[in-house]
Amino acid sequence: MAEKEILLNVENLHVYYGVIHAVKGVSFKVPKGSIITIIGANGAGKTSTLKAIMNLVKQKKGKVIYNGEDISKKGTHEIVARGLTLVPEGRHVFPNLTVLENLLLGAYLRNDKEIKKDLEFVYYLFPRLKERKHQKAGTLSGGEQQMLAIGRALMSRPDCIMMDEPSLGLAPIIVKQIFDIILKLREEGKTILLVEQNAFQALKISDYAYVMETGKIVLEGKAKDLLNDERVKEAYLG
Amino acid sequence: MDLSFIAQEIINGISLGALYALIAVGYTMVYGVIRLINFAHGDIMMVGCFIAYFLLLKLKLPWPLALILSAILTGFVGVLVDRIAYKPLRDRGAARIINLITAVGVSFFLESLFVVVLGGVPRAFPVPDIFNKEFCIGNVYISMATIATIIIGLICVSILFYIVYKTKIGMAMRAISVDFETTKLMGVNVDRIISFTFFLGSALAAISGFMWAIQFPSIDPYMGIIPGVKAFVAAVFGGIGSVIGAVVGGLIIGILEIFIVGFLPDLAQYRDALIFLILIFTLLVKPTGLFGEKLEEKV
Amino acid sequence: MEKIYVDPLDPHYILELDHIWIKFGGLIALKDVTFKVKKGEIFGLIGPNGAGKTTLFNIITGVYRPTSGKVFFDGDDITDLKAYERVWIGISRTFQNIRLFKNLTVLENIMTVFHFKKLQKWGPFFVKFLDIFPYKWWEAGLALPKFFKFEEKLEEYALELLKIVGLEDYWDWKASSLPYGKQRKLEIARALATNPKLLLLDEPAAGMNPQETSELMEFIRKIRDEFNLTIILIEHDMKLVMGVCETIAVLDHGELIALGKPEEIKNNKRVIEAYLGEAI
Amino acid sequence: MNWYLRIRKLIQKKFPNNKFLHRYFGLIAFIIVGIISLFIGNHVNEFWQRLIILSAIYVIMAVGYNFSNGVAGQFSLDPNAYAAIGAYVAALLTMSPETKENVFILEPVMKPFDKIQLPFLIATLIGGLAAAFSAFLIGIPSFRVRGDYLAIITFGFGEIINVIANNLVSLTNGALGLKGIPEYTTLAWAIGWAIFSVFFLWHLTNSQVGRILKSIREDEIAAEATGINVFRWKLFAFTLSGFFIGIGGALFAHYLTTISPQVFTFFLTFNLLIIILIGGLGSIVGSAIAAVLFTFAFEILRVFEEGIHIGHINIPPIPGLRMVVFAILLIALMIFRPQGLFGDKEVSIK
Repeated sequence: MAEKEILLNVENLHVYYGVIHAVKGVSFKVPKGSIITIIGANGAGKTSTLKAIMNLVKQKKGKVIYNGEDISKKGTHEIVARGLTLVPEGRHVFPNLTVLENLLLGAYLRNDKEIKKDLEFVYYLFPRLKERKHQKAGTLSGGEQQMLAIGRALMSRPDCIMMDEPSLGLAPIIVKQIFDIILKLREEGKTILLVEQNAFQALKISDYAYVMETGKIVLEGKAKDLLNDERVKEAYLG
Repeated sequence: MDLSFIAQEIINGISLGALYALIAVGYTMVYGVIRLINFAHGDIMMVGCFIAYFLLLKLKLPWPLALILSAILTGFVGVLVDRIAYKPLRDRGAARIINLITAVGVSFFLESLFVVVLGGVPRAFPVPDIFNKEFCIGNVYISMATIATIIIGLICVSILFYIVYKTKIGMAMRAISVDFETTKLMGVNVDRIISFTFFLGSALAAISGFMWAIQFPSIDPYMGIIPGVKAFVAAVFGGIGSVIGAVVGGLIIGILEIFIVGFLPDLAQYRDALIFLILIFTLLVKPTGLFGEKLEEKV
Repeated sequence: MEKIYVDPLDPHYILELDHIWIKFGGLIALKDVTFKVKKGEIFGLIGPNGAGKTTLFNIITGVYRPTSGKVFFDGDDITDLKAYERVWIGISRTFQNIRLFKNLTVLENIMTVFHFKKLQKWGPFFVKFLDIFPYKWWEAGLALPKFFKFEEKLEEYALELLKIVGLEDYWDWKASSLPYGKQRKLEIARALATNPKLLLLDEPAAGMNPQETSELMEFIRKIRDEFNLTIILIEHDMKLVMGVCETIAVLDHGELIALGKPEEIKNNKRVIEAYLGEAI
Repeated sequence: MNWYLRIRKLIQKKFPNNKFLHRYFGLIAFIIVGIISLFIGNHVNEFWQRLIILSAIYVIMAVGYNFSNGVAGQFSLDPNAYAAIGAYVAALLTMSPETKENVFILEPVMKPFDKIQLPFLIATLIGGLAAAFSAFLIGIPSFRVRGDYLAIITFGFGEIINVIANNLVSLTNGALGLKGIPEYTTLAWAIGWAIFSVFFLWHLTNSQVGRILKSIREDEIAAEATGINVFRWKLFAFTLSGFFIGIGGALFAHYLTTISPQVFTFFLTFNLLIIILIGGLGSIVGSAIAAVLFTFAFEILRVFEEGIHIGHINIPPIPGLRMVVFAILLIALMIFRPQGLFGDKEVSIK
């Protein structure tokens, strides 16, 4: 781990919802160019962690360092401007905008000439989106919406993409495609932080993984090691 | 009943309807972006009127300057109202009905504040001379004020259309209306966009207030209620959230009102009640209004 | 696949869908869906998101009216019954995203359900009185003794049900403060309180880890046996579906592409192509 | 857990064998409060006595309004309409035929009312029933929409009733209003009705009916999925709420002795809205307490509106001040304590 530069460093992160203490001091590191996975059951605080990194939740404590800069007090739009982005759970495409508009909105902060090039790249990754670029995003199927959500995130030219449950509710055949895309993105030099319940698939493609339970990280290690870990096997791989 | 009477009624109806439409567009804009029925919109219009009144009377500004300046100042009043009253609710993710109640509170606050500061006695709005001219085609009269309302209204609505459908900001506005959090993830500074929306909506209210005052030149702190309510009916009738709907709704309500008074004089006193009845029936037949998009809860 | 013909009089079937079509605007959400569900079986409904599974649930429970086609329940045509009336005749459901009465207590969540006039039989024991909404509203307002008597009884019954599902220790918790898994259980308990013959579970295992999922499998079998139910469930977790379901239907783009025993589904070419990707 | 259950559990623990107390602690408490306020009311001067009566009337209207808005979560903006209907109907029934002849100078009063004169209690009940019936009628179409839209429709209905009150001269005497209504609303009547309303609606809220209404408030779709006929129950809550507001209106008319459309504008709705929000949506006892606090605060602030002269200090009258204060109060309440002063959670109304 040491030889790689750390892109995202989360230190002692806490999240509260009113009186509920959802994330209780989580720390982890994401090295540049790697795929890191956080696995854990529903309600373990994975989504809250990602939201807290993006500053979408108000009550939080702790330090988030991205690219050497403390971003824990920055607004969400400022964080996106620094090259960190999140593909939210449940896709959340804008159903009333067209596919193209959704993608362009992903490039909201950019004014450069290369938007078109990136658009072509997204279409190359997901040819289905090109076919449907003038359709309202609400009419897409679940798998297509997930592709759109990933494509939209790519449009901001992020260095690090966080994905929250990208395989949720998709047909197994689509899930495979999504994981293939994630691997392809790493080849393109992107750094990826994955949050998944589909632990088996996620561990297979990642470098390093963390296990979260009731707001805390209880286990960490190389993904391959975790795949063979008895505790992980019992609780998450079935 | 002769033809020129009908023509005159139609002209009057359009004149009133254009006013309603202009106010309704402001309502609809704010609703379209943050799903808040800004109950205080009529009162913002009143604020705009009083600002224009002081600019014209005390600073003796020429009217185009007074119009623009009042629009800008009122725009900032709108932003201020949002920051103080609505934004804290939004940040907490309060229920929509809480927003509505707060808007009712803001409405009462603005009215009473102006009563406390300026008194409740109506004042005469200094109508610039140019608007008092009248044209006459056959037996049909058209006032300059009417023409100005229609022209300025068209300009405002066109600008608005351009902003909402052709610019990046407009795209962000439409995105906010469906999904707040995800819009933030796109790198959009959501607070700024919402402030901008309030600015636009309130500036529109001020412009429509100015137009209202040159046609009905008596202004008082409660003047915003009736046009506010009617424009609101127009916005809902047309489908709240839809700019086209607001324009069409405004025109229909204006024409209907004039027609009721003109053709059914017995019911003239009941015109406000009838307007509301129409609203109620519209909502029953098509709960989202004529052009409103369907917002169905997913099961 | 071969056509299925519905025979509304066949007593072995509790639910029969007869050529169901539904369109939203121009979009066809369900296309000529026809199948039957046997009494007492656990029936699985699988398919990718947006395939129309939840829409189908909404048609069975009466939230949506099909554009064409008919729904038979226990031999009766129920296509025109309203959603709440279908609960009265014995169709109950849970939701994909848990829908509890969040600000009410666990006990109140259950008590609320005891309101209909006819509640004859309730799982393993018989309810002692027929008219379970025993007092009139004005009797409650005037606080007549009858009101108190039955309030106490309602509480007793609700607690009894909570005991069956193992939530009795949480009876005074606010529903929204329960842990996720318990909320799922409470929702199932609330559905059971309506005394259903047919229970529809919409992604009951969503967000559960494998251990919880296998517990859920046991629980589903248990309530089926104890309450004499037929269960239809939507699920993405193939392990649960293959493990617990006796018949499985596969939907894709609003069409029924396969129907059969788990073994048959696993090896069905069309299902593998459209949904599974590879045989499991 | 709500206050009712909390208190009941406490009492069951303290007095495990006293079944009467388990059941009727509410009734006992309310009767004690009633007797105390009667006693106080009879030993203070007329100004304070009238204030107590007014509070009691506001209590009735507020708990009625809260029943549909807070308990059932159906947000409406037309209690002024039901108060007006209750007030006009009851007043027309208690005024003597001679008075009516004198009052209706523009047009004679409509047919059956020119002869009728009924006792106060019956007139009040008929007023309440008339309001309930109108709530029922407006509820049938209105409950096809929800949330904001329901608020708008009912707001519209409130305005319609006001227009009618202004223009249906043979029934309402137009803008002049009804004068010479007998001053029947005594301390005992007002407090009696107030205690009854709070008691009745409080028990209803904590019964199966209340639970059903609350479940509709919490999640309509889930409520329907447990077999609740949502529409029917909403209509029930709305009608009952209309009844109590109508009763309040009837008492109000016989307290003021002069009513006009001016009394029943949106302003009245605004006051009731503040009251139920202070008291906490869904909390019957909360809105009763809030109604009393509000009425007293309102009357004390009136002093400022009329100007104060203390020795050499003259504070000039500031008309409109009360509304500024209450509007700020309302906004602040929504921002800082949306659950109300006495509620312990934010009621989820979508």
